[in-house]
Amino acid sequence: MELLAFYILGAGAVVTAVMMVIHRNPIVSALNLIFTMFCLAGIFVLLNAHFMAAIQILVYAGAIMVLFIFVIMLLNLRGEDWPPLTWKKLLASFIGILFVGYSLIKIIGIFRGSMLPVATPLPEDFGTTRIVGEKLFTDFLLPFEVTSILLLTAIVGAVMLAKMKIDKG
Amino acid sequence: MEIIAPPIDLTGIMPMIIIAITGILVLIIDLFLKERSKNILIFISLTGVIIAARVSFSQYGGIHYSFHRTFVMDTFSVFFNLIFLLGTALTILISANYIKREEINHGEYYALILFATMGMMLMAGGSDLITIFLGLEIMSISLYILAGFRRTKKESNEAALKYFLLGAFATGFLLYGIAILYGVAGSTNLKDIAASIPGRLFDQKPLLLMGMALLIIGLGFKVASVPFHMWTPDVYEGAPTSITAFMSAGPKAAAFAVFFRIFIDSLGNMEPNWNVIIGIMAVLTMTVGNVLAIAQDNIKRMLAYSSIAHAGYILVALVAANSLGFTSVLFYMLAYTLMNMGAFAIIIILGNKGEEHLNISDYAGLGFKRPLIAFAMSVFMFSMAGIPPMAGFIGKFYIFSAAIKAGYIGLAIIGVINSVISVFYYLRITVIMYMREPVREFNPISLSPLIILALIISVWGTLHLGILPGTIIEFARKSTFAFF
Amino acid sequence: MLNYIWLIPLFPLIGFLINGFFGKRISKNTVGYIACGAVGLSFIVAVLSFISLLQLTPEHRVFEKILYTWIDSGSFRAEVGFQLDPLSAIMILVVSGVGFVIHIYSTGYMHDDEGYPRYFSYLNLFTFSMLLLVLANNFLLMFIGWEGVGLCSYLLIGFWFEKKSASDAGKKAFVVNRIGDFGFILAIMLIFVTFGTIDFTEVFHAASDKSHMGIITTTTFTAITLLLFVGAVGKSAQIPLYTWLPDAMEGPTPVSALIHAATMVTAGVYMVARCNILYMLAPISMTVVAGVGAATAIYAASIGLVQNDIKRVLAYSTVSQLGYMFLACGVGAFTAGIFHLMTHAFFKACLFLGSGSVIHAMGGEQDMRKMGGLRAHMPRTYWTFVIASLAIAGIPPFAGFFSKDEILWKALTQGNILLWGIGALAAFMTAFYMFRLIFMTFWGESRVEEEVAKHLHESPGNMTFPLIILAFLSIIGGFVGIPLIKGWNKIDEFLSPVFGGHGAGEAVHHSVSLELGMMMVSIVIALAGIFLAYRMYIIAPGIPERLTERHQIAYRVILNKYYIDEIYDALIVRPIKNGANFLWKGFDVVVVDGTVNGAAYLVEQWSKVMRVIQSGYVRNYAFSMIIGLVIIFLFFM
Amino acid sequence: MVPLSHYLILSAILFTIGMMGVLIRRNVIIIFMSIELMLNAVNLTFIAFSRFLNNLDGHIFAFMVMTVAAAEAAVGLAIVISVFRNKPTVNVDEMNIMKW
Repeated sequence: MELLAFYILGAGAVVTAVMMVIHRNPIVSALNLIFTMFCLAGIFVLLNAHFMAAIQILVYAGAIMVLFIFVIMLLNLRGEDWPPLTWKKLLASFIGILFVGYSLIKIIGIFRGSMLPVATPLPEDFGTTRIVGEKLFTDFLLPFEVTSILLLTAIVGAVMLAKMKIDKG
Repeated sequence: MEIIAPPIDLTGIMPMIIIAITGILVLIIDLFLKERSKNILIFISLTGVIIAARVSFSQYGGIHYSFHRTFVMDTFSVFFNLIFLLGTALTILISANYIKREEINHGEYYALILFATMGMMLMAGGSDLITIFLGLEIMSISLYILAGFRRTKKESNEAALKYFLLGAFATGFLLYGIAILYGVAGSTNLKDIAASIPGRLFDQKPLLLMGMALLIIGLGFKVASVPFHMWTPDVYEGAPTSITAFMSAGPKAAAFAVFFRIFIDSLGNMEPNWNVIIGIMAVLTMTVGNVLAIAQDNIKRMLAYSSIAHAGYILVALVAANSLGFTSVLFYMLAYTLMNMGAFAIIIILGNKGEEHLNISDYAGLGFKRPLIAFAMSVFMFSMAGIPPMAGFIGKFYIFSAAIKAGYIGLAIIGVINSVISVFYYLRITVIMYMREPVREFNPISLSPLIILALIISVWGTLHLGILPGTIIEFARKSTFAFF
Repeated sequence: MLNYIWLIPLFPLIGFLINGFFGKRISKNTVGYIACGAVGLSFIVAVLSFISLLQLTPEHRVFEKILYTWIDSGSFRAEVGFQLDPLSAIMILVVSGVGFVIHIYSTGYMHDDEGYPRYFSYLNLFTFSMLLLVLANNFLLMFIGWEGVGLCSYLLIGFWFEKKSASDAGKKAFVVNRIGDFGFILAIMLIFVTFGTIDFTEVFHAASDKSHMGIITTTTFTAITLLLFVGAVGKSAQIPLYTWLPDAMEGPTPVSALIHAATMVTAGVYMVARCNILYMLAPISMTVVAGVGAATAIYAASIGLVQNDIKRVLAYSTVSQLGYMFLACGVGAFTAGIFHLMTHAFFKACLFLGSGSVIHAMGGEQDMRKMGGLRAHMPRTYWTFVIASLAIAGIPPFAGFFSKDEILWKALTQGNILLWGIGALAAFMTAFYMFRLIFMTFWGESRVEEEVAKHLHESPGNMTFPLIILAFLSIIGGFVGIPLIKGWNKIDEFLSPVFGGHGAGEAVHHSVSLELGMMMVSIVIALAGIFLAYRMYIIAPGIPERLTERHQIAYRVILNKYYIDEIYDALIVRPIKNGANFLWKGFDVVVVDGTVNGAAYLVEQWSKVMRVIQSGYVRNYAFSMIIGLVIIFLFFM
Repeated sequence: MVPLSHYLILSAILFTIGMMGVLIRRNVIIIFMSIELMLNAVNLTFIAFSRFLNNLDGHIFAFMVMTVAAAEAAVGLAIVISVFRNKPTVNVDEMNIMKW
């Protein structure tokens, strides 16, 4: 049952990811990416990461991707045409795929070949908001607080770069 | 179940807090300031930096973990903090006039520099991959923005975009590496990782190697080592000159601090596995940097390649992985900050509004028209070329000695050959300054008391570190006690 | 007085600072006074220190003045300080003395030059660096002086940078020197790592100590000394890094005299002599030093035979004489090498200054074919020039005779017959080209262009006075090292604490008569060289031309008369000339120059090709990162 | 029960797809989305390891990665807009003033 869910969600994630990469229309790509994220959120649930699954949908799919779509709309982007295929490009991509594919197979081999930990029974509250929150405010207090500066930086910077009028004062 | 708040110990992160508060203060005060009174911000920022440096300096000595071992204040991180703060102070000094001239005089400029500095301090003091990662991101995000700060210039836009895309790309690899390392070690704490590695060498070694490879890419990008260096020339060229100066000093040092801390502290057991690959990278980085610098006509671009080459020298010290090597790196980063900042200060001084005069031929005859500036520039160029009695020479001498001591004589020889090659292009600037007729008037130039101060500090530092390096070398050596 | 040896380099430094920063605002005379005064004061202090040193007993004649602790970190400790021992005492006397004389000369020679203050500030900086080099008590400080003299040499060669050839020559000198420095710095690092110190005294002490226990292998010593020698080869213009020296003649002539004849180029010899303890532990290196020295001596001398530029003859001669010094060091006769260094400084400086005087009079003309008969116009220059030439040719009792003979003798007794033969042949050539120079310049018919001839004049007093001093030194300089008579070889005695037993000449097992005989042989060789030059350039100038010209008129008479000359021509002159021309044009220009320039060109071209990879496309950049990743993966897996 | 290697392999595949996206696309926004996909793949690795190690650090890390991704998205899109203002294009191949 769990395995089936994993395969369905995993296949969904991979297919939509591929669609995202190859689709010529940015909006469609963005929607595909959102779908990938939904699938991943489902997989998170399989991994007992309930809090993370929620955040994934709220922050990633909900906030970040909306921002993407907003910018795409703002810039009024159309789909691009794929450049015409030439032999050179075909050869290059063939070699590239060969390389990357080889590496990927290697990596998969490593994952399969390594003695990875097997699932152990988890405490009941593993991955719940409460326990993650507790961890955040105790062991990882410094990183958590520091993110405030990170976000402040990002806000200041984004406003700075994107604001319309370049005022001189 | 009640959550018990852990005791909070702020001493370790005090300098960071000071810098962050200064940054926020700058942002707030900026709102109430008129254009002409923006100089106040310079003094606020400088005060903050100086206080932070003072506090940091007073903390020197010993090892102090805080925040559940996510942050450490040891001699190593304090030394790096001082380097960052020096770089930041010099950047602020050389920026004042420049950002007015280029009409980007916004308070955010200083705030972002300060936040980036905080990020670097977090990187140098992080003893958990999570803090290191967050520090890295604070720094990088600030730099992405600062690189694109001249919004009306296409070069600046392009620099920001290239830097951002490639930087985020590299972050992806870095994170993947961290994730795998976490999976192998079961923790993101550097010491825990170090402790767990010997036990994993049998069953999970390939996984460990894979994580390490990904880390090398992510960090190699930040320190601009070949083949992950390609963003450097473009970004250095396009970014505002003061920011280029900033990027070449502090952030580079911070990336090296992380590189060293992770690879010695956590992955020290894996040294036989990584030293060859880092050694090859060091050779490539030195050679590509120096060779490509020769063909450059734009001085910022030339300095970008030169900074790549310098990264190569420092990687040699990482491969050496001994106390001498670490001493040399600390010393070298300090020297490099001083000489590089000085060189960029001169680039800024010689530019005019709208015309930056970045071509090397624009320096013709500077020796006759402005002998003191030309003298300062020669000091920096000689120092970078490693000619005694400048700081750069002592630094190189120590680095290559460390390599010889560790038995990497080939690396040392390649390094010295490279510094011979580098003389070609550093000397070219001097030759042009002293042995060509001037092609332009060096009047007006953007001299201001602040930038002169920066120049004096850099020249003095470059000469002082070369002629009287004793105290600093001893200071640097003591700072490596955190590791050895 | 010894406590004040730090004053010796300080005065020129002050002179440099004053002239460098205020030179343009003060009058020319003041600039000249400051510059000469600074070096003069150094010389006075040097003499006083020398006297104080003499008052000590020989075994205590090492004085170290520590200025401050440079680096004190962990096991590594280096102190900046000056070291005065017999070796450095001789060097500071030569540097400050000859330097002082040349400074005075320069006030006359450079009088009308626009860059007068710049010139003197460079010259003072040079003197400072050179004194630093010879007084240093450790390798790093020595290296600083080493680089300093290189920098000044570069600045002064390219002094007239408006001339492209001058600035090119400067650049070449700098680059070639950097190649040499590459070896030197590696050697210092190796010393640092091996001994944990860079202090001369400690390193030499440890070396002679540890080698007995076998902790440091001969291989290490060989590596260190060979690397040091690479540095010496670059600075002292030996094969294959000598090409910059002839080009360096683009600089003002007093500079050639001071830097490229008397002092800087001898720094390599000084360094090898200074490290004599290390060299003695590395027999292979000694052989290399001797071999390179001998090869350079003969090679450069043969090129000197066919040069027509008066300064280039002297330049090749300098290279050749430096070869002699290395030959001496290589066979273990360090004293002889230093002795020759000293006498060479006197007579070669005199020769260069004399040629400068000639060039000055000729309005900048350097081609000897356009000179001739100058004897009448500039007697003082002529006579001093003759004295110096006799000295370099090795005619007793002039200075060069004693030092050169010492080297040849040591080459024979401590080296082998081959080294001696090469040295003797080079001595023959030396005598020949020096007198060829004299005859072409001062004797014979005047070939001077009319316009120039009108202005021919003896140089002013501040130029001839130094000539006379140096000529005087060229006469008496050799008397400090008279061989054979016990107690008369002062220099040998004086230097023996530095060179231990091995530097001193103990010719006990060689008979006195053999040494006397060899002395006669070298005198004969020198005279033969002079005689050949005399025949070719005075008795029968332009043999080939006259031969054809008077072919029909008095055929038989002339034939008989000139038969001998033809034989000379065919058997001796032609082969030498052709061979030398081949060496010069073929080997020198194509092979050696070509390698140096070719390497630079290659790097530059590579740079131009490589930059194309930096295409500006983000995708390519990302792609290069991926390639890096895949390569690292493949490496790991 | 799904073994850990399955999760890791899925994450590696997603990461590679993201990487290929960066390499083959010319539209800045899509390149950027590909990078987001790479970060997501990393998050999956973190959470999978976290589950199998019975250790919550991975969750925290993934949480931080999301925060960083949000910050990067804001800044990145701002940069895209500021570029677009001077030169109305999102094609990276046209951003090629500086080279060599």
